[in-house]
Parts: sequence; C-alpha cells; structure tokens
Amino acid sequence: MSDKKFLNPTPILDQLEKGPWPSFVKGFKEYAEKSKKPILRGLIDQLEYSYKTKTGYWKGGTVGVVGYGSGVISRFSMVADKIPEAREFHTVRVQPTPGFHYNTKELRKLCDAWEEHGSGIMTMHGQTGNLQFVGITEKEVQPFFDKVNEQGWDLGGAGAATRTGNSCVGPARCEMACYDTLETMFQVMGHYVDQIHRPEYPYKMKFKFSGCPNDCNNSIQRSDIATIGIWKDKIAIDQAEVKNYIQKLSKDYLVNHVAMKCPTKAIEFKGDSMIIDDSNCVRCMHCLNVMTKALSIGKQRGVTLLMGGKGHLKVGNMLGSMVVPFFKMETQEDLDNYIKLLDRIINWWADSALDHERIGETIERVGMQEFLEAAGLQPSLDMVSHPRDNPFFKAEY
Amino acid sequence: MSDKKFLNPTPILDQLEKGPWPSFVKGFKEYAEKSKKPILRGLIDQLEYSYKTKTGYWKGGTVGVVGYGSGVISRFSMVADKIPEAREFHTVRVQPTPGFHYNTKELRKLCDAWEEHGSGIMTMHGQTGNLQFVGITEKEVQPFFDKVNEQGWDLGGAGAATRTGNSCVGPARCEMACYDTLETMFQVMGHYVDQIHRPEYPYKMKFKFSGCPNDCNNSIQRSDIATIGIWKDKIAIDQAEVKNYIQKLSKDYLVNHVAMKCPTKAIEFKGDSMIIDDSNCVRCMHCLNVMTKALSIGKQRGVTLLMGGKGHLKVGNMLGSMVVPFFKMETQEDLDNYIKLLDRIINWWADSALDHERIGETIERVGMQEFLEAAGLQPSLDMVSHPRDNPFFKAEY
Amino acid sequence: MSTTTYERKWKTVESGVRNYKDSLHPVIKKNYGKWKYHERPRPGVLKHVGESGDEIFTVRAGTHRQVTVDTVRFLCDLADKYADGYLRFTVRNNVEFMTPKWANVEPLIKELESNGHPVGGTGNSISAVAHTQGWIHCDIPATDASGVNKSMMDSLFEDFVKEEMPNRVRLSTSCCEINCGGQADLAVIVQHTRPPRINHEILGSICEMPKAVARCPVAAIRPTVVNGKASLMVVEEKCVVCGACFGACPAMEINHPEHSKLAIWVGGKHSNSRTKPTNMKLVAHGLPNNPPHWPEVNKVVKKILMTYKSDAKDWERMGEWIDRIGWKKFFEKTELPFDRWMIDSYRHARVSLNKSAHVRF
Amino acid sequence: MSTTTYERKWKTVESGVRNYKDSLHPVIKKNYGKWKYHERPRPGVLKHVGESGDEIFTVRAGTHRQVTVDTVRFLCDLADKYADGYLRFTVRNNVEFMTPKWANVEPLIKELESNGHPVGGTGNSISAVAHTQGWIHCDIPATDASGVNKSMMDSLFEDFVKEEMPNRVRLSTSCCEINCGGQADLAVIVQHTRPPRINHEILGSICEMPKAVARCPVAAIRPTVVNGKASLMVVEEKCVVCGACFGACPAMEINHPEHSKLAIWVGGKHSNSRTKPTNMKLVAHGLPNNPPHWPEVNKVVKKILMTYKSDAKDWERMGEWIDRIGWKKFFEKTELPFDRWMIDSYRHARVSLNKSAHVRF
Ligand code: SRM
Ligand code: SRM
Ligand code: SRM
Ligand code: SRM
Ligand code: SF4
Ligand code: SF4
Ligand code: SF4
Ligand code: SF4
Ligand code: SF4
Ligand code: SF4
Ligand code: SF4
Ligand code: SF4
Repeated sequence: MSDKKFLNPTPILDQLEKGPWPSFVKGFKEYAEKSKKPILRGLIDQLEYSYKTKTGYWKGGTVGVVGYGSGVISRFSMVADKIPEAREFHTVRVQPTPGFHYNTKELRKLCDAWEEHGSGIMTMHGQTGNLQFVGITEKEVQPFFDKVNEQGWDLGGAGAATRTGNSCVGPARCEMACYDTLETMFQVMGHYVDQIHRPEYPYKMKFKFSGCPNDCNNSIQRSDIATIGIWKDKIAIDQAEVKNYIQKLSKDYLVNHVAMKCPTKAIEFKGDSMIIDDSNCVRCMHCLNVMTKALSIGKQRGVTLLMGGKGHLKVGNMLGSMVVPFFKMETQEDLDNYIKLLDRIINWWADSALDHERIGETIERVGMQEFLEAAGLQPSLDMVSHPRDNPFFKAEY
Repeated sequence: MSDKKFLNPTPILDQLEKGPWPSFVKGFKEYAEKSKKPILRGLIDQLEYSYKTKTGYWKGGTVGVVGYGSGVISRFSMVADKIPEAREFHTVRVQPTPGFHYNTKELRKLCDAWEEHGSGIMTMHGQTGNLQFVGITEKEVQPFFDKVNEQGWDLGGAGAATRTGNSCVGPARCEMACYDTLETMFQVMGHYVDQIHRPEYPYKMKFKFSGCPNDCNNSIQRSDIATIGIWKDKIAIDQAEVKNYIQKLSKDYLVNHVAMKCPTKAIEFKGDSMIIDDSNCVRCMHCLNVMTKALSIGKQRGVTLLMGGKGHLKVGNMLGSMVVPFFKMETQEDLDNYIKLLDRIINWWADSALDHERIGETIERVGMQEFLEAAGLQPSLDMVSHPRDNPFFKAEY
Repeated sequence: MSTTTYERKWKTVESGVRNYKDSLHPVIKKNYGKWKYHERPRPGVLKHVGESGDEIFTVRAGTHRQVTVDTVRFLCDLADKYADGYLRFTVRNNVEFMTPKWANVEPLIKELESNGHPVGGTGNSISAVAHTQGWIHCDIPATDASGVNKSMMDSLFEDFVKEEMPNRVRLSTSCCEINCGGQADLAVIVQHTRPPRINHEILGSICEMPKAVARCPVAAIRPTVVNGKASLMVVEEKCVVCGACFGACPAMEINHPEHSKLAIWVGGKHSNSRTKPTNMKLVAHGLPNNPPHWPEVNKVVKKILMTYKSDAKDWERMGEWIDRIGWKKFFEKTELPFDRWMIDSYRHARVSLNKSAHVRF
Repeated sequence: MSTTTYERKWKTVESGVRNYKDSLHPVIKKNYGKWKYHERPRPGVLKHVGESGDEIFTVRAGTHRQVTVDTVRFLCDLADKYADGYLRFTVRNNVEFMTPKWANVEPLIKELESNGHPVGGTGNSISAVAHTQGWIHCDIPATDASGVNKSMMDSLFEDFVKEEMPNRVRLSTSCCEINCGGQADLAVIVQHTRPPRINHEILGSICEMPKAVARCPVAAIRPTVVNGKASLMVVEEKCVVCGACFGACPAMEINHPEHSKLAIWVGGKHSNSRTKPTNMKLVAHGLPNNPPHWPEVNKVVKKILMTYKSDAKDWERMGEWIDRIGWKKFFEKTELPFDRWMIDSYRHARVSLNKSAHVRF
C-alpha cells in the first residue's frame, strides 16, 4: 500500500473498493502493490478494460501437467498487444478436502507455493468445489503442481471427465448427517481418480454428497450423482423438549409452522406432545430443522441416490431424480457395494451416451425403464411422483 | 317377447341380461323380437360371435347424404358370409339440442323415422354429444336424413371437421351458470355449420360449453375449444345462510371441508360469518358447491377460453389451457365478438397446422407466444402456472 | 322399410343445431338463468329453487345408452305422465325428468325402478360409465364397451342409487386404446401388448401408406417391399403398441383376442373444483379381456373404489385422495403391484419422476 | 518465480482427494457423527452440542471468494489465534472458524469485522452469492460475476449480518447464460438477445464445426460456404440466443456490450424441506449490463427481496411464498411487467401452462 505507483489507474474498478462487502478489487490491488507481480497488474488492467468495454478478453488453449488430461484451464489474452503482462493466465484446479476443512499449516504451504509460481489469486472455492489457483503461466504449471502434489494435493477434473467432488460439512459438525459424507466423498473420488485425470467420458460427470435431504450441497440440482443421507426408521422425539418448544414458541406457532408445513401432514400436536406418523413422513427435514433440540434423525441410516441433475443445456434445467430409494451406508462393506453400484451405472452411461450427453439426458432419452434394467435396479414407486399418464408402452405378453 | 324364435340363440350375450343395471342386450332382444328386423338379428348374431371370438368384425367405408362430406359413419360386416343380415350397419350422427333437452313430441317423431328406416337402436348420446342412430343400410340413409331434416334436425360432424358441440344444462337448470351455454352453443355451432358438414380442416375441432368451472361438460379434457363460464367480481355471500350452515354442519366441518380445501386459502370463518378474499379466489367453485344456499356466483359474468384439450394421440393426453382469461358474455354483441375471435383462432390453425394435428398440438409446436401474436391475444399471467424455467428465448433487442 | 327407388322430395336445410326453446319445460323457461340454489332431497333427486321462488324437481335415472326406440318411447311416456312432456339426458347418458310437483317424484321413481331404470347418479354417488361403441359399431375395438359398462355397473350398483362415496365418482371405459370414453376418476381401457401383425396381402390395396406412417407416434412404421409389392413394416423395438396405425390402416392388425389386454387408470379429474384438472394414471394392466363379465377387471375396479370409499375424506375426488395419501399407500391399500411399465417413458416422462429426496418407508 | 529450465524431481502421485483427517478440529474429531443439536446464539454464530455434552461454536464470515494468498494468510492468522489452527469454507464461499470456547467468539467477530469480513450468513439471512469467473478468467462471459456479486451484497449487506428474512435466502449470479452459478432463490444471469455474429475469417481454423453444430439445442446451425471457405451459419428465426455454440466455437460471437442483457430468475430451491426442489423462473429480463454497479439490476433484486421479506411467512422460501400468493400477485407486488417471453416455449412448455380455469381477477 506504500507505493501506489506499481498499478496503473483503474477508475472504474476503484468504484468497487467501496461498500461494506469484501472487495475483490481491493484485495487484488493491495496484494499487487505488495507483491509487484506483473501478471497481476496485467490482470487488473485487462479487467479495467473489460469493465470499460463490457467485453471479455480471454480465449482457451491447452495446457496441462505431465500424464494428466485435465485439471488446468488455460487462458490466453486476446488483448496481449495492449496489455501484455497477463498474456497467459491459466487456472489450476486442485481437489479440496471433503467439507472444505483445512489446517492452517497446510493452507499456508499452499499459499507459499502459489505465491512463488502464480498470481497469488485463488478462488475459495469454485462452484464445483475446486480450490482454484487463478493466473499462472504455462511454464510454471508443472513446478507448481509438483510442489502441491508433494504436499498431498492432486488436480481436479475438467472436460469430459469425472469432476471434483463436493461434500457438505456432514458428520463433522452437523447432527443431521445420516452418513459420513466426508469419508464417502474421499473414497468415491479416490476410486475415480483415473477418470478425473483423463477425460474419457461422453461428457462431464459430477458427484455431490449431502448428509441429509436439506441438501446443503445442492446435489439434486447441480450433480449427476447425488448421494443424500436418509434414515428408514422413526424420527426420535424428545417429548420433554417438545414441551419446552411449546412454552417458548407457543403451540399455535408449532401447529402453523411445523404441522401445517409438513408436506404430508404427518404431524399432530396432542396436548403437550407431538406425534409423527412415520409411515407418512417423507423425510423432508422441516420439523427437524425447526425443532433441533426435540427431534433427531432415525437410527437406521443410509443414503438415497438421485441422478441426472444439471444445468439447462440442451434440455432445460434438470433436477436429479431418485433411482435408489435407500442404500444402507454404515460399514466399509456398504460403501464398497455402493461404489460397485456406481461403477455399474457409470459404465452403462459411458457405453450408452451420445457425445456431450450427461447421464440425466441419457436416461431421459432411453427411458427410466431401460436404465433401471441396465443398472439392475428394482423399479419402485419412490422413483416417481405418479405413475405414467399415457399408454405408450409395450409390456411383456 | 312372445315369439322367442325370431332370434338365434345367444348364450354368451344372454348372461348380460341379468344384473340390476339396464341391459342393452335385453333392450335389443326385446325390440328385435317385437320388430322382427333382420338387421337387428344380424347385429345380435355378430355381437354374440364377437363375444365368443373376442374380435370385432366391422370395417369402414364411405356413405353419406347428398351435399355433405360427413355425418354418417359407415360400417360393413367382415363376416357377412356367415352372418349376412347386418352386412351394412351405418351410423347417422344427428346434432342434439343444446343441453340434451327434448320434448316428447319431437323425440317420438325421431323414433318413428328411425323405426321406419333403421335398426331402431340409438345411442343417447355419443361421447361427443351426437344423437347417434346406429344401424342403417346405405339406401335408407338419404330418406332417413330427409325425414329428420324436415323435422328440424341436422347431421353432426365426423372426420377432419368441426364436430358436434356439447353444452351443459347451464342456465336452464343450474344456478352456477355464468353464461347462456345453450344459446351460445346454438349460435356458435350454427356459425360453423358449413365446417361441420364438409371436412376441410387439418383434423377434428371440438367445442364444448360449460357454464362454470365445475366443467360438467368435460370441456378442458375433451375439447379443442372449451368455453367455460366465469365471473369477475365478488362471490355473493348470504351471511344468514352461512349461519344456518354452521348450525347444520358445524363450524369445524366448514373450516376443514371448505376453508381448508380452498386452493388459495382465500376463505376465513370469523365468528358466525364467512369472509372471502376475492382477489385471491381462483373461481374453483368448491365453496359454492358445498354451500349452495349461502354463496352465489358474482354478477360480472363472462367466459374464459381454454384451448387444446384432447386424447393422447400422439403427444400424450392434453388438457386445455387458458388463452383468454375473461371475455364478457352478456349481450348478443359480446357473442358476435366471441365468434369473431374464434374465427380468427381457427383460421390461424387451419392455415398453420400439419395434417392430423389438433389445435393444442399446433400451439405446442409453434409455441404459445407465436399463437398469441397470431390470434391477437394479450399474454397474461393467467395463462401460465408459472413463468418459464429455461432461458431459450429470443426477445427483441 | 321404404321403397328401393327413392325420390327425394325434401330440399336439405343446413339448419345446424335444432332450435331448443320448445324443448324446455315451462318452469325452466320462466326461471331460465335465474336459479338461486339447489338441494338434493334424496339420491337421484335434485331440487332447484329459482329467485322467483319456483321449484323444480329433477329425477335422474340410469339408461343403457345403447337404447332402442321402444326404450325412448317408454321414457317419453313417463315424461308425458309426470313431467309435462319434457325430458333431458345428461352427459353421462342418464335421463332426467323435471317436474315442479314434488308429488310426482315418488310415483315416477317407482315406475322407473320397476322398469329397470335405477334412480341415482347424483351427488356423491358413482354415476353411469361414459362408454363407447365397442363391437356394436366401431371398426377398431378390441373389446366391447357396452358389456364392460354393464358388468361394472352391475357390480357397483349400490353406489349408483346411494350417495355414500366421498365425492362424485366418474367412470369411463373404452374399447380400444384411443379412449373415446375420455379420462375419469377410474377408467378401464384396452391396452395392447403386441405390435401389429401386418397383413401384406391387403395392405397395398386398402391403406394410404403415408397416412399410416404419419399416424405412428414413435415413427416405428417404415415402407418395405413384400413379394414384390409395396407394403409397410413395423420396427418392433420402437413400437409402443398404441394401435394408432390400425385406425388409419386396417391391415396393421393390432387387435388380438388374448394379447389385447385391459388396463385400469385412476385419478382423472375435469372439474376445477379445489384442485386443477388432472390426467389419470396407470395402476393396473395386463388384465384379461374376459367377456361377458370381465371378472378380473371388475375385481380390481371394485377394490379400488371401495378402498377410496372407506379411506377418502368428504369432497376428495379419487386423485385428490391419492395425492394426500401418496401413490405408495394407494398401491399398498389396493394391493396392486407396481411395475416398471408404470414409470413413464414417453415425451414428458421427466415431469413424472421423483425429483426430490422425498420418500416414504 | 522459478528458473526457466525446470527439472522435475517429484514423481506424480495420483493421490486424489487429500486426506482430511488432520484438517479436523480435535473437538470435531471427538464428536464426529455424534452431534446432538444446534442453536444460533446470534447471527453468524452457530452452537453445536454433542451427545458427549461438548460444545463447539462456529463463526461464519463473508469473503470475496476471489481472494489472494494474503487474505488466506490473514484468515489463517485468525484461525491460529482463535480456533486452534483450523478453519473451513462453506459451499457459499464463506469462511468458518470453530472453537469450543465461547470466550473466543466476540473477539474473533470483532477482528473479522474490523478487517472487512462481515459476520453473518446463518439461519434466515441472505447468505453470500454463489458466483462465477466472469471477466477475471472465463473465456465466454458477457459480464463480470465478481462485480455483480459485490454490488449485490453491498446493497443487501444488512440482511447478511442480520437474521430477519422469512427463511434462508440463496442468491447466485452467472456471467453467461450457461449459468455455472446454479439455480437459487434469486439469480442474476446473462441473457443474450441477438443471434451470434459469425466471424467467418477465423471460424474454419479455430472451430470443430460438427461439434459446434451439435451443441445447438434447436438445430439452428448449418454448414455454409463463405468466400470459398467452409463455415457455419445460423438460422436466425430458430436461434434461441443461448450462446451454447460460442462455448464450442469462439467465432460464433454471441456476446455484445449492449445486446447481452441481464435477467432475473426467482424460486429455485434445492433443499427438500417442506416442498420438493424446484427450478427457478424468469421474472425480469432485458436489464442493462451496467458495470461497475449494475444499478438497474440491483434495484429489481432489492425490490423483490424486500417484498419477499415483508410479505412471506416464517420458513417460506422465495418459491414457496410465490406459490402461496400466486405469480400474479408476485408481479403486482414487485411491480414487474409480465411479457410474452416469460411464457415457456421450450420442450416441456406444456407443463407450465394453466391447464385449468383457475384464475384470479
Ligand atoms: C469455474 C466454474 C465457475 C466458478 O467460477 O466457480 C465454471 C466455469 C466454467 N464452466 Fe461451469 N463452472 C463451474 C461450475 C459449474 C456448475 C456448478 C457446479 O458444478 O456445482 C454448473 C451447473 C451444474 C452442471 O454441471 O450442469 C456448471 C455448468 C456448466 C455448463 C452447462 C452444463 C449443462 O449441461 O447445462 C457448461 C457448458 C458445457 O458444459 O458445455 C459449463 C462450462 C464451463 C466452462 C468450462 C466454460 C468453457 O467452456 O470455457 C467454464 C470455465 C471457466 C474458467 O475459465 O475457469 N459449466 N458449471 C465452476 C467450476 C469450478 C470448480 O471446478 O470448482
Ligand atoms: C455450512 C453449510 C454446509 C457446508 O458444508 O458448507 C450449511 C450448514 C447448515 N445448514 Fe445448510 N448449509 C450450507 C448450505 C446450504 C445450501 C446450499 C447453498 O447455500 O448453496 C442449502 C440449499 C439451499 C436451497 O434449498 O436452495 C442449504 C439448505 C439448508 C436447509 C433447508 C432450508 C429450507 O428451509 O429450505 C437447512 C435447514 C434449516 O434452515 O434449518 C439447512 C441447515 C443447515 C444447518 C443448520 C445444519 C446443521 O444442523 O448444522 C447448518 C447451519 C446453517 C446455518 O447457516 O444456520 N441448510 N444449506 C452451508 C453454508 C452455506 C453458507 O455459507 O451460507
Ligand atoms: C346434469 C349434469 C350436467 C349436464 O348437462 O348433463 C350435471 C349437473 C350438475 N352438476 Fe356436474 N353435472 C354433470 C356432469 C358433470 C361432469 C362430467 C361428467 O360426469 O362426465 C363433471 C366433471 C367430472 C370430473 O371432474 O371429472 C361434473 C362436475 C361437477 C362438480 C365438481 C365435482 C368435484 O368436486 O370435482 C360439481 C360440484 C358438486 O359436486 O357440487 C357439479 C355439480 C353439478 C350440479 C350440482 C350443478 C347444479 O347446481 O345444478 C348439478 C347437479 C348434479 C348432481 O348430480 O348432484 N358437477 N359434473 C351432468 C350429470 C352427469 C350424470 O348424469 O352423472
Ligand atoms: C362414437 C364415439 C364413441 C361413442 O360411442 O360415444 C367415437 C367413436 C370413434 N372415435 Fe372417438 N368417438 C367419440 C368420442 C370421442 C371423444 C370424447 C369426446 O368427444 O368428448 C374422444 C376424446 C376427446 C378427443 O377428441 O380427443 C375421442 C377420441 C378419438 C380419437 C383420439 C384423438 C386424439 O387426438 O387422441 C380418435 C382417433 C383419431 O382421431 O385418429 C377417435 C376416433 C374414433 C373413430 C372415428 C375410430 C375410427 O377411426 O373409426 C370411432 C368411430 C366409431 C363408430 O363406429 O361410430 N376418437 N372420441 C364418440 C363420438 C360420438 C359422437 O359424435 O357423439
Ligand atoms: S446436508 Fe444435512 S447433514 Fe449436510 S450440512 Fe446440511 S443439514 Fe447437515
Ligand atoms: S420430516 Fe418432513 S415429512 Fe417428516 S414429519 Fe417432519 S415435516 Fe413431516
Ligand atoms: S358446468 Fe356449472 S353451470 Fe354447467 S351444469 Fe355444471 S355446475 Fe351448472
Ligand atoms: S371458489 Fe374456490 S378459490 Fe374461490 S373462495 Fe371458493 S373455494 Fe376458494
Ligand atoms: S374407443 Fe376405439 S374402438 Fe372404441 S369407439 Fe373409440 S375408436 Fe372405436
Ligand atoms: S401400434 Fe402404434 S407405435 Fe406401433 S407401429 Fe402402430 S402406430 Fe406405431
Ligand atoms: S457462467 Fe459462463 S462465463 Fe461464467 S464461468 Fe460459467 S461458463 Fe464461464
Ligand atoms: S446461440 Fe444457441 S440457439 Fe443460437 S445458434 Fe448458437 S447454440 Fe444455437
């Protein structure tokens, strides 16, 4: 901050230094003034130019590390003639720890390596979950990778590959977690490490792991394979705590905001106690969310598997839909079996999909029936909102 | 019934003579024994044969009356070698009165003509609404038609034509009727008489008229053009009668079965009185249906136009959807304007549709936006359950 | 019957819908559009009261729809005797007599019932089945609709003459997959299971081939040459056995005495009352086409309707009841098996999938 | 930076996800999977209580997501000082510090806030915007996501640090129509209005033509020849200006400083709480792309969120609130114009139509 002269004037961007929310412009500028990295000055100049002309100036290319087909997103400036300092500005995607947990020692080491080899800008985290190191030249990519790989980190996915996984904080700090999202992500992504590094699929394949149907990981909307924790038995009720809630919030409040908002009206308040018709409960989480002290998830735990979530290209936004209502997930054996199931499903997709077709689109194209058969899954009413409303099917005869 | 010998034995059909519901077999047999019509014996023999072999034996052809391209459905027997008496067995479709109202004089005259020229079997009524005279030979068709036409009747539609209309009992005997379904059907179908008699459209075009959203005419599901009565202002409440209902049914009943079942929760019971938030009422009819004595439809009346209802070929069952939320329908001028609107819409369809494509399918293919523009209709939120959830559109720039 | 050489004397008047005004009962004419409210004094009878204070009683009775002139004349006799010479029919093929005289109601009911026309079908009853032509007249049926209808109503008779269902119940039955009977709370419809056999002998001479090809919803029909003659073939893996081609081309024989089965659909609703109209959904298929009583079908029909009757709340239509309890419970309670064919695979299949973690155990 | 000729000494270990066990706070390790309940002592702070009776307090604070190593180091300093050397990030780019000591909470908050990291984003607040790369890194953006994000959060700041919304509010913003930011209660996304201009000069050399053709959702791209060279053309009537082709072929220039606009979408929901997850819906479009403050966009964003804030009931998410009041009232209350572009015209458009006579006047 001492020598303001390192950076060129950026009157438009400067306007984003003000205001109460943390300013990326301020962050960039401060670090640039301190580090005096030309690549950073180049970035800031180009960004100012983008803000002025309302146009982006990056184009793609191919940059990578030895042996990997993905993990680096390469960018070359289209205005390098005007602003040469950020001519190259690649991003290195690094798989984060599950639940984004860090100790400061390892994180500082990452910062040091990045300061040495790159721009010093990092995205914590990308929307898919990667720890993204933004702004590096081609020649620095391999040395940077080698350093972080030695620290125990590995690159994430890009292109037609398995992508970096993402898990909610789960059992680490959440009483709703029905399975170990961290360990499951760790092992599942470990199993697919080859598919992350070498894109060989028809298109991208994303995994997200949410410990319960609150889906803090947006898995239904944003991942091809959504693994969501769930329980089979009853919600545990602590009636003494129910009483406390009645005292604190009033019975009317609980009737209007818990019972009435239960999607299947499975809840009744009788006198001072709460009755849940568990056979009618659809595990929406709402009552547990409101009455955290009185209610807890059941003991018979596992996951439900939803598939097909993704953005709108080309078929309109797709939300994942249930293909396995319940899969026990308590032991290592359960997890091994789950991975076997995923393999079966993904192999089917890899064989059946058209180019650039994500698994939800493939299932939509061939029909859920055919998919279930191919994956060896039992059809069940849990997979549908309602049975079919048209007669266009050919049953056995 | 005296001389059982006219008919051949029909052991299978005979089983349908028993049971409490009116038996068509009994009806046919009795009339056959009395009338001794060979065509009827032929029909009954063929029907017995169908029941035995679980197979139908009619095939189509072309039979009609002079000047008309539709109105007669021709049938020739495929087993005329075995059962020659019903070799020809055509059906004459006659447009009924709106609301299916008859006086016995005219109805008896129809029976007499039919007895003279045909089998004596009639369908009261076909699912589209026709008074169907079932079973006649080609040579009798014209004489029969001339006779009924002289009595004031005309043929109904078939094929790629405007079809026979259908209206609910409406203002004739229903307090819910928001417009004159009978007169409207009378005039609209009158306007399209040419299109009923001479199929010139891409495909069939059905009209149904229901006096209110109870839709006793199944217009949303079963017609291309559904004209449904509706009001714009407030539901009239007779609070004295509300009190009576509370006394008779209990307030709990009304809360649970009226207020709670109101789709938008627009109803509140306060003390002895009932409050309706009319700006939130979606005119579903439920409260009016339950509390007929206390509630009545508003005074500012008209119709809402839904389009596109039809069976599942080829696109899956289609329910009509709202294209005109409110069209005043009180005067003859209103009705004339309504017919003009229908003309505009139908002409657009006739020009734009592919072969065998009903209007709902055409709208689906070109998009509601394009249809609205072509028909000169204003887009409105009433036409949708929700705005679009995908970004695939090109607005003006 | 008339003479063989017919000389036309009448010049056609394209008169369209017949003028209906002389078909309206005078009390109706007087109170036209000015009715105030109605009540149901008993099953099968409506009482409408006009703003004028006038009352009219309606007696509703079942018919066989496929009637004869003699039946119609009998109904005319009753109308003359009890209803001032007027009668009407409903969209569900029931007949209605209207009289301003309460005293006429009971004798009329008696006479109807003793002649086999049950009085009922009003309010929360099971009204008559909307049905179709079947083997009596249509050229493409795989079963008979009048017979299915008769066997259904025989089995459900008590609930036509009483008002003990949760809400009104609408049934339909159709004799081929095209479903002219329309959707309903519960519908019994032909469901084919086997692609059409092609009668190549006659196809070329009786079918407009491009029309048949165009009719197929899944583009499964292709031109081919058989014994040197142009004909059509069906790509069997694609074919969804809908039978649409048969309507356009009778040489594409979809019907089969054994392999054309019956399916049951529930939850169709047309009224806007409370919930929006809904399409019905498949809940049973592969049921044998077993005339003249279709016992396998009627067993399932009755089971579904009686489960609904005992389980649903007042005013809940079939589909609304199922929405509340969930499809899983519906299948449990009705003891029907759910199978993969019931999962939609057609154009908008996505809409029917469970795009959530909501699940019942 | 390192030397120009780099000699590799390290042999790659395809280690996948880093082992996380040494990244967990000891109290977390001890109570792993054995938490009992949580409370929120104040906005931005969570208290989780284990079955063991152990407590852990979480302090959540906003970051700029596009941080620098210095910011990360600063956060590490705080973690060392107050949280035993551990920290984590949330899926919405907030940072979280966990400590078993309640006494650490207030000083930590103070230090965060005085260094520009607002504490909040918990419970029924507006949490940080999920956003994307924008002009900082992506090759196809029409706007900058970090800037839109900053301007949105500046304007909504009070509702990040307080818990006064009806329920938690999730926002996102994306720098092109592809929407890497995902769906949300409210999303601001680029919406193009003009078909791509084709840069025929470079197309042949930089694009794999079949890939570009295949990318179009409406098959609007066709091969053509320009100046004797193979190139591509766009059938403009078909084109729905999605920009998907630009991702595959940079010569199909979809971006435009004026004609690439911003659109606002509402009602996306991912949780299964109460209602099933839902896609968000279009409620405003054609808003100018106006850096660095996007005032026109933020005015609408604020109007919508404040209307929701004052009108919705406890626990109602944006989409649930709109479901209750109806879309008509939503547009009325937010004073937004509804236009024909908001009526769906894409593949499943039918699903969004009002297939009923339900109507509000
Ligand atoms: C970096 C990131 C945005 C961010 O700043 O966080 C991003 C950036 C890009 N996304 Fe994305 N997507 C990112 C998360 C997402 C997400 C969210 C998620 O994963 O949870 C989605 C929605 C979910 C989904 O997968 O559908 C997403 C949906 C897309 C799509 C549309 C896919 C679709 O089927 O609709 C594309 C286009 C495509 O794949 O052709 C795309 C394509 C791209 C490309 C590769 C555009 C391109 O062709 O060059 C972007 C590269 C940007 C760059 O320069 O780094 N990106 N993209 C996110 C990845 C960071 C990470 O790895 O952690
Ligand atoms: C930390 C985080 C998980 C993580 O691994 O990073 C998290 C943590 C918790 N979430 Fe979440 N959620 C987190 C992202 C999400 C997301 C995804 C997102 O924000 O992108 C969702 C889905 C949003 C959606 O539906 O679109 C999400 C939907 C919920 C819900 C359901 C809310 C609802 O009613 O619809 C709950 C339940 C509740 O509110 O009590 C919940 C509840 C919780 C609880 C209370 C769970 C617990 O018992 O500990 C956690 C404390 C939250 C708080 O802020 O009060 N969490 N939660 C995420 C914090 C994001 C942030 O910084 O703001
Ligand atoms: C006579 C008839 C109209 C006609 O022009 O023929 C008619 C007449 C009445 N209907 Fe209807 N409806 C008639 C067919 C229908 C149909 C169509 C059908 O049956 O094919 C429907 C739509 C069914 C559907 O949703 O699939 C229909 C849905 C209703 C409803 C809404 C029921 C609901 O809650 O969903 C009401 C309201 C009610 O029940 O009070 C109603 C109410 C009435 C009222 C009470 C209206 C009135 O105030 O007079 C009439 C006396 C009905 C009674 O049975 O208690 N009518 N009504 C039809 C008699 C059919 C029959 O013989 O059974
Ligand atoms: C007679 C009747 C059944 C009955 O016994 O009541 C009937 C009979 C036939 N219908 Fe129908 N439909 C009849 C009402 C309906 C209805 C109900 C309605 O109109 O309310 C529907 C459902 C609504 C609709 O229009 O979609 C209906 C949907 C069909 C369809 C399927 C249309 C679709 O798009 O899904 C076909 C097949 C076609 O059009 O290609 C069809 C075709 C036929 C044909 C013409 C089959 C054929 O190709 O030979 C039948 C002639 C039968 C005959 O021998 O008389 N019929 N048909 C009904 C007409 C009587 C009348 O005019 O009053
Ligand atoms: S998804 Fe469930 S388990 Fe995971 S953090 Fe959210 S509430 Fe907790
Ligand atoms: S978890 Fe949801 S569905 Fe189950 S009882 Fe609670 S509120 Fe109802
Ligand atoms: S549709 Fe309405 S007006 Fe017509 S008969 Fe039914 S309830 Fe009466
Ligand atoms: S008509 Fe329907 S929407 Fe209107 S107040 Fe009555 S029950 Fe509610
Ligand atoms: S359902 Fe089929 S077989 Fe029956 S009348 Fe209609 S078209 Fe003919
Ligand atoms: S039965 Fe249906 S799907 Fe099969 S070929 Fe015929 S029209 Fe096509
Ligand atoms: S939204 Fe578009 S421009 Fe922004 S990061 Fe994603 S692909 Fe790139
Ligand atoms: S912008 Fe979209 S619709 Fe238009 S040509 Fe490109 S990919 Fe096709």
